[in-house]
Amino acid sequence: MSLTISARLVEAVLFAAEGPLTQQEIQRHSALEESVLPHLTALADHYAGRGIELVERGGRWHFQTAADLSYILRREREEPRKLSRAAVETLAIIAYHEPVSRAEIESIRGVQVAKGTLDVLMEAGWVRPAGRREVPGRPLIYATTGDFLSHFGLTSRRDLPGIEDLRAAGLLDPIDLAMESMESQALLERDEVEEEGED
Amino acid sequence: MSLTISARLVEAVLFAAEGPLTQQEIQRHSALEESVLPHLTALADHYAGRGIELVERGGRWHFQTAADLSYILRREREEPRKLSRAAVETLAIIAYHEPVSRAEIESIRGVQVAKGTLDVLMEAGWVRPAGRREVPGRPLIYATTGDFLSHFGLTSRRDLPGIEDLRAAGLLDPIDLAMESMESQALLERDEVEEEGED
Amino acid sequence: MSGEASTDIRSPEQLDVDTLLGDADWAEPIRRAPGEAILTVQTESWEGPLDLLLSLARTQKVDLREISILALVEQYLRFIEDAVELRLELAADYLVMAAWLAYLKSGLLLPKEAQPDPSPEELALRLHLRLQRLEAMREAGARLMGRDRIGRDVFVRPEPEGLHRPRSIVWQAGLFDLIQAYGQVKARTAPRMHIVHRRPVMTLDEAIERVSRLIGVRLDWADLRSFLPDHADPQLRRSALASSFVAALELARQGRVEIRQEAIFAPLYLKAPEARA
Repeated sequence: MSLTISARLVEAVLFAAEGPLTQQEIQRHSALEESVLPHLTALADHYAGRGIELVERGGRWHFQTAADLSYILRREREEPRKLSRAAVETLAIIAYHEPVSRAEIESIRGVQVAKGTLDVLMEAGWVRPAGRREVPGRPLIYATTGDFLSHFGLTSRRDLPGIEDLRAAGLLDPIDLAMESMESQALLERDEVEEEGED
Repeated sequence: MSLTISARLVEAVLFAAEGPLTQQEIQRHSALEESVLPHLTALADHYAGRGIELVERGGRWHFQTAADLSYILRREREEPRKLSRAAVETLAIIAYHEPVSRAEIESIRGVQVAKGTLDVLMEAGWVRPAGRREVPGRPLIYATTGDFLSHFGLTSRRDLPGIEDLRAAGLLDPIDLAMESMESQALLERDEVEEEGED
Repeated sequence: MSGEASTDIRSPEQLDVDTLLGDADWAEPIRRAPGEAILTVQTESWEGPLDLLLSLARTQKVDLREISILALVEQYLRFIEDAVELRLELAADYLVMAAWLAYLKSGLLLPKEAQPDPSPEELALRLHLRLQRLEAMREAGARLMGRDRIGRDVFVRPEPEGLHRPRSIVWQAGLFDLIQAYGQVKARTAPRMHIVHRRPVMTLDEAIERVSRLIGVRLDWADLRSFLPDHADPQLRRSALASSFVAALELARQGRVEIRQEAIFAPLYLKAPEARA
């Protein structure tokens, strides 16, 4: 199906738009001299009955998925959730050190691990309990699952980059170290204040 | 223009998706019994020459604006990611040689891979660790991703600009291999031409 | 496909890698600093000796296949000499390359029969192949960057509705997030070397010596603080105070000084023992 360059531009502008556009905006973005209105109506006709439709609402035009097919769309409540920082770190530690107990994760992270964090990882299907460590208290130990490998595109855990690889890739320092040196600076300063208080 | 419900579904799925989809994913989301492939090719044909096109990149399909309209649509101010020269070269080396270890990248560039090169490429989602080479030291090897192909508009790695010429010229072979083949070449030619040297 | 169409337009011969990468600096290694008569050499313009060699090779303005390695070696060595004369900081690998190239040059100039093994021709060929490979990748990178890229030349829908998704991918995280997180955990908890800056201190021995010397010339009770050095900076003063206090205790134990304090936290007074006075 061949279209005029003008009609093609209008179609592309509507497709790439961040939101519904007025006729004037379409005119400006497509940089056309002629009126875009005939193109808009022709496009709306063309898309009628397809999987996509071009609609006008209150003077603004936009493409949308055909209304009768909206059941394929995501429901609002399924909004994908981004894994929290703590959860990503915990997952990484389990992947690198498995099987590990919660106490071991905490000692590697240097921060406590909330129970909810492990629950989230288990709910996502990436982490599973893997028995108990035969030490006093018999703590539960955790390991990653097959789903974990497939989700992260790994064939085996040994494919994870090692410390040297991380260092070479530039993943072993930046921001955090700077933050830390600031923190230890702050600690030093506090010590000094305390010492002076003792004088 | 009226379409079958199946074709409409496939079109709608592709339109509403947040990223490129494999044929299997399209199949699953459209919940069709029949293969979606004929619909995909029919749609690609239908959109050819329009303002939007349906493209396949590394086995995944997505809609995008037509490339020849870029002279109007191009958004200079939104340069997707300004890569350093080191990052561009590293990306090219990984793409043309993949999978490739860090040492191999370094031997081509003649310098160590700077920190902040591989991580930038991984963060962009264009490069990923792809297992380890089964040689002493088991170095990690890197490869490009599907997102890399999509971003640079490549149907597959065979589409990499000039890759066939480079391969034919032996420029993708390790130097030792090139030296060997040159030596055997030279042996063949020695009878005919007395070496004129490099002066 | 659209991508192919655009690569057809730019044949490799027409490619100007420098302009495509928007980094014209590297072709122009030596520049006159504005308003100054001296030359400044920007070694940061290159990523290592191979990069420098390649940009020197480009200035020969011939196909890389035709390039004279000997001429290239001479250019490099001259460049390094100039840089040394200008007392520029040169990274070690530039000098290592210079030494190697000087060796290569002498080999290339030697009569054939005196050549060591591996032959200089072979070494030159290897260098040549390395430069070709780097050049090829640089060009490939430039052509890659010049393709129709999503977000610059072609566009996808900015805010698609999103599809109904299976439960397993409700949580979003990628491999990069994972390894980056591990890197940060490691960086945060790695043992680190701390260097303690040397602080001005008064040692206990010095303090004992000083207090016992001064106590002999004081006739009456004297505040401990009057035993401290007069013009010391505050840090040394604090150290001296602590050391002198311990020194006073030690001297009192030995019976060489008497200590008096009116109340807790009140000033400490020292005096030589009565018997010796």
